[in-house]
Amino acid sequence: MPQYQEKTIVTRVEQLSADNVRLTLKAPDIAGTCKPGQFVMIRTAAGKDPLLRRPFSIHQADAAGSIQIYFKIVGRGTEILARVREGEELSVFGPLGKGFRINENVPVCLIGGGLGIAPMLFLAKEISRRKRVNTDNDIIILGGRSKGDVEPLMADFKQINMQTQAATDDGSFGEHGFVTDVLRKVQLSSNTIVYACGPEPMMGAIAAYCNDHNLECQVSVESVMACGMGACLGCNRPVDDGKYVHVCLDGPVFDAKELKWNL
Amino acid sequence: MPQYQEKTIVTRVEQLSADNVRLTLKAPDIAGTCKPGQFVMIRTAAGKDPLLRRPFSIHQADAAGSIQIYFKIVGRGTEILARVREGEELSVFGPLGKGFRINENVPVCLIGGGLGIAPMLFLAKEISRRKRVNTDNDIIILGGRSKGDVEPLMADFKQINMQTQAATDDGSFGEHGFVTDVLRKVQLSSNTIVYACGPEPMMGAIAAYCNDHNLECQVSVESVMACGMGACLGCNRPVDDGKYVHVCLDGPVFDAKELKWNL
Amino acid sequence: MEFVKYSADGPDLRVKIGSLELQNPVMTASGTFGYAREFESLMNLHRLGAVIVKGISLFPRPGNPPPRIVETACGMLNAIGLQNVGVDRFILEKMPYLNGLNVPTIVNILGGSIEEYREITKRLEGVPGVAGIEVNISCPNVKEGGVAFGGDPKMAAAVTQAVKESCSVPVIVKLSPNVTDVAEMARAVEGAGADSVSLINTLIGMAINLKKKRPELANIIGGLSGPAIKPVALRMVFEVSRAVSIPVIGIGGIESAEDALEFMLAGASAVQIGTANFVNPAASEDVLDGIIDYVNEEKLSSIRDLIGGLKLDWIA
Amino acid sequence: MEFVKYSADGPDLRVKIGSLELQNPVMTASGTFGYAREFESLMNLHRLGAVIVKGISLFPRPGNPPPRIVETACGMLNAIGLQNVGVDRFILEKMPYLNGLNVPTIVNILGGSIEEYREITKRLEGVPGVAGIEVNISCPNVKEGGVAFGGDPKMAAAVTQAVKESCSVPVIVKLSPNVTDVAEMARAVEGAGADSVSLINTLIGMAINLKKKRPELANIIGGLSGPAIKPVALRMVFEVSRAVSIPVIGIGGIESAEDALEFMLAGASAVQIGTANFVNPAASEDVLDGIIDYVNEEKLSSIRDLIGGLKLDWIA
Ligand SMILES: Cc1cc2nc3c(=O)[nH]c(=O)nc-3n(C[C@H](O)[C@H](O)[C@H](O)COP(=O)(O)OP(=O)(O)OC[C@H]3O[C@@H](n4cnc5c(N)ncnc54)[C@H](O)[C@@H]3O)c2cc1C
Ligand SMILES: Cc1cc2nc3c(=O)[nH]c(=O)nc-3n(C[C@H](O)[C@H](O)[C@H](O)COP(=O)(O)OP(=O)(O)OC[C@H]3O[C@@H](n4cnc5c(N)ncnc54)[C@H](O)[C@@H]3O)c2cc1C
Ligand SMILES: Cc1cc2nc3c(=O)[nH]c(=O)nc-3n(C[C@H](O)[C@H](O)[C@H](O)COP(=O)(O)O)c2cc1C
Ligand SMILES: Cc1cc2nc3c(=O)[nH]c(=O)nc-3n(C[C@H](O)[C@H](O)[C@H](O)COP(=O)(O)O)c2cc1C
Ligand code: FES
Ligand code: FES
Repeated sequence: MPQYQEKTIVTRVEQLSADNVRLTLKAPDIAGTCKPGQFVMIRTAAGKDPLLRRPFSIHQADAAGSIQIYFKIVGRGTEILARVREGEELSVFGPLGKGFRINENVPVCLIGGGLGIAPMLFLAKEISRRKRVNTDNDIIILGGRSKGDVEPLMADFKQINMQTQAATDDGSFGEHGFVTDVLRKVQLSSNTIVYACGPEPMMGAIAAYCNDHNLECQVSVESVMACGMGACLGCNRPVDDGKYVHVCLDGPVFDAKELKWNL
Repeated sequence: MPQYQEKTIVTRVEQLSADNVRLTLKAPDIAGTCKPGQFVMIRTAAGKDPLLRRPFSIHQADAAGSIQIYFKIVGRGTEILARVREGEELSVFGPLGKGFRINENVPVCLIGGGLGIAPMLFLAKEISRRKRVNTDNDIIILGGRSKGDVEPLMADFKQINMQTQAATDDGSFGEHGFVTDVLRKVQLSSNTIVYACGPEPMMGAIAAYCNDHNLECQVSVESVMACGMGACLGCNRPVDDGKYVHVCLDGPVFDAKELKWNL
Repeated sequence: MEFVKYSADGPDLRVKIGSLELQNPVMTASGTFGYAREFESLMNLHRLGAVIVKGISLFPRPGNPPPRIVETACGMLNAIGLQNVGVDRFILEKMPYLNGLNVPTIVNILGGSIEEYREITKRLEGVPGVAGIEVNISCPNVKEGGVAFGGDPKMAAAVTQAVKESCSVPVIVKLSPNVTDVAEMARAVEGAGADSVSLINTLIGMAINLKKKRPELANIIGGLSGPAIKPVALRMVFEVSRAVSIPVIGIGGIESAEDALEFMLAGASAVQIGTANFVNPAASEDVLDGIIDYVNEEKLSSIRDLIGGLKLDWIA
Repeated sequence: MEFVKYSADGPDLRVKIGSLELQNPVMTASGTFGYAREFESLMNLHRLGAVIVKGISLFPRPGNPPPRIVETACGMLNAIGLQNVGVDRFILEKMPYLNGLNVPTIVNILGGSIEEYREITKRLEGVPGVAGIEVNISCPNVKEGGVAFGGDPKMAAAVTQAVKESCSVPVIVKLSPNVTDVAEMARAVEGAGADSVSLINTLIGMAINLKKKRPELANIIGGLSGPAIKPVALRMVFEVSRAVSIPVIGIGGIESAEDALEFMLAGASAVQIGTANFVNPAASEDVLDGIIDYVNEEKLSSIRDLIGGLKLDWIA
């Protein structure tokens, strides 16, 4: 698996909502090799504090050598990152981790909640590019607290040849409720693969739903990370048999059945 | 002595040369009370690294509530400070230390070398405002490595009713040589007060010259500082009798004769 | 601890250090707050829980030659060398102002021998405004200074006992982090009568100037303080507060109310703000304001409910 | 130390750790570099002075439950709990790759008893590619682990002796900073036959999540590493290198060539890059490049001329 540490140039900064920012980075090596579900580690500060890099899913990658990340300002690292200016440099390395497994021949259901929407755009584009069969049954469900978490991304998803539904906790956009409420209403054929990324409770609920309905479910999970590439062993997560997997190496995408869910 | 901690707004950023930057800050409390030779402590980083504030001389202060600092990028703190944008906030406290003592009735010679020019503009303006007597004998000598250190400030000094001479180490502006070369050529009457700020060797040489010629000499010196206001005792400097003075409290302006010069 | 029912405005923030009741748990750390007066125009001194002044010795000390301080990653090293005016001039020149604040003054003392500690204490006994004594057995800067006491439980106990015998005010022993077993040190001074322990003093460190091929500090080594040491301080406060039953005072890298509250959760009855005073001269007042907000938001009946309240029933 | 006259391109960076000659003084610290392979596409592994692998125990260890790491001011805490595959699987699964690099592999080992240390060492003896053993007597994470050894000179000496008796490769003893007198520890292991000492391991620390009122780490305490601890590490390297005559390896917060060179000035013959590998996966190579530049610019005939070269004739 090739990995690169690149000095990327920020070519675009988009403030998609009060807290959500999208960056476009010129990162030809990473863009040329990455797969949906993989992530990058980004250095946020010029100084030594905050010290560690921050992990971000690859939101999009194009043939022209750009990648995008889409993130929420939640702490010091993301705050600094949100203040970056076009033309400035960011140190990025990746692509890291195991991405989503794609099967060109079956229907899919992509579910992104909050910032879990980030990897879904790349995944949706890749699936639609590789798809051999009719996509009438393919569906994307996007959720968030309120309009600002979902609406700004709809245009990008609408360009993909799949139906897209939205839900917000406060009802300010799309359906009033959770993505799982939408999921329960749609009809999924038994060979559908469900892909999910979002808050733990959301993924846990989806995992349980898929388990009950015997659907394959791939989830992209988070964890604290120091290195992002298997060196620190800090990103462990318990699996059912009392052992641990490492999110950065064995994931971030897992078969939902492999993991232990604390609900 | 009143002191204030203010959240100042950066109203102007001037890149005067490749490494030299001037900031204008809205700091009404400090502007309203400060005297030439005093300094402020500025927090450079939003995070915890670099941790300590950095001391800067007050370069100018006006009745409208603004102060200016003029600094060189020499390390991490000044690098961060140089990247500040207009409209952003900076935490500043001051005014700190003892400034220059002004005598309205005698001729003056102001010497600024490199960034030592910073406090001289404020001093020159204040002297010319308060001066009761003819200023024909007053002189300002500005020096630096090369043109960029001196030329961008000439316009401001020229507005003051004193003759201004310049010298640069490389001869790219004004006289080719040191400020001390200029000093040796000008004729100073015996009651002249010499004010100097600049690199240690420069101030040491001026102190020696004034000692030989029996001239009063006030110097503004530097030191590492943690607090800038007498709390840490970290900024000590030996004085002749084997004791210490504290630059932030007893200075930064001293009678040159008080100090010990390592030449 | 017994507290008379609280009536004043705002939440009940009182804590006790031995017989000394503080209006709130926020103090200033020795050597980082001068003699308080330096801060009078930059914050409201009257709001402090207590002021702890720069370490005082029997005789005046000039301190170390410069450079005495150097910045490090998220911290600083200092080797002030315990510069101070000596106990007699301190009483004459500094105590009247401190006594005028309506805030307890705790005097930090240091000595080169047990007898010196005893003598300083005696001179402070009965001086108006001296509400407590903090015994520095841990200062790493002066060779003949506290080092030996702070690294050896028996010596630390002996100093504690000497100070206790010589005064009537509460005695706080300030512990050094440069030891293998800080809990053992705490137990030793508790056994010798200490009313409280405060920790941590600075970690011994060093910085080098590569260009000059010389140490950054004239004293070669110095004491590390600031946010960098907070994790070590928190761990030691946690350990010590489970090892002794006297109140523990937390020190080390505290910059915000969150930091202070974490120390209290770990077992501290009060905290001291050190290096943060340099970064933000109103830090101690800001910490206090944040604590007030927290107690209000959490609807605690008193800040004392928080002390040692860390939950250890971890579920992943 | 004797070195054959240097002929290869570039400056002479060779240093000796006991009988082991390294092509340059830059190694990677145990637990921060996996088993090297993780870094193969992010830097040129062949340029390293040595690789020190994650600590290996006699039997596999699952390690601690999450969370295992938390960021702190200019540093991080870890409580990995010494997760590893055990010595047998290590030899089978990891050594072949490491042996294929033309770089010495130093195996970091840990045990719960002297016999365990001895047994691991015996199994490593003779394994192709094992160029040295680093004995972790200082890991603060596992209760039954190294703590007792690292805090007591006699126990540390006993472990050292057991390991020395069981192998022919150089033995480096890795010292804990959580002690009152690190020089005493160094002298003890030198006396027991250690070929070198490396320091520092992590400082024991703690972090608290105020919202959850719980420790940030499932293990409650963890080891502090990164730039925050560099001043403590430099001081200890300085102290130890003046106390022993075996080579000292400097570790702690090294991120740049400047940092590494400072450690060498303080007395280190070589350095290890730890946490910096996480921040910059090519950190060790960048440090090496910076050292090469420095040696060239300063026109040193060899990097060895720098070791212990700190000037102490301070003039203010
Ligand atoms: C593989 C992976 C991919 C990710 N992809 C994305 C992405 O595409 N977009 C995005 O916005 N975020 C993503 N994250 C989460 C992102 O890394 C964190 O939000 C970021 O590290 C926070 O940094 P900070 O310094 O701003 O916050 P900190 O100051 O470190 O923390 C502030 C607060 O944020 C919370 N927080 C910190 N880290 C996480 C985390 N990993 N998950 C949830 N909450 C956290 C903490 O509880 C804390 O209270 C991803 C994480 C992983 C592991
Ligand atoms: C009372 C006072 C007034 C000052 N006024 C001004 C001013 O008006 N304009 C201005 O540009 N500077 C002024 N300085 C110096 C200024 O404070 C330093 O340049 C600044 O602190 C450097 O911060 P840094 O983080 O960029 O550098 P650091 O990263 O801290 O240091 C980088 C390099 O700069 C050098 N350096 C650090 N501090 C000083 C210092 N005090 N003097 C000389 N070199 C230093 C160091 O040797 C180091 O190699 C003043 C200092 C004092 C004490
Ligand atoms: C400049 C300076 C001077 C200090 N002087 C003393 C002192 O005289 N006596 C003492 O007991 N501690 C002294 N200390 C230690 C502090 O009181 C405190 O224990 C330590 O700095 C850790 O807290 P902090 O990280 O909040 O600064 C000093 C610390 C600094 C930074
Ligand atoms: C995540 C992590 C795991 C570590 N594991 C080990 C280990 O297994 N054995 C060991 O001797 N030291 C271990 N260490 C300590 C490092 O080798 C090193 O001594 C310490 O981190 C200080 O160096 P640094 O500040 O450069 O990281 C570990 C450190 C970290 C951060
Ligand atoms: S984040 Fe370091 S091993 Fe996964
Ligand atoms: S800088 Fe702290 S006393 Fe002068």
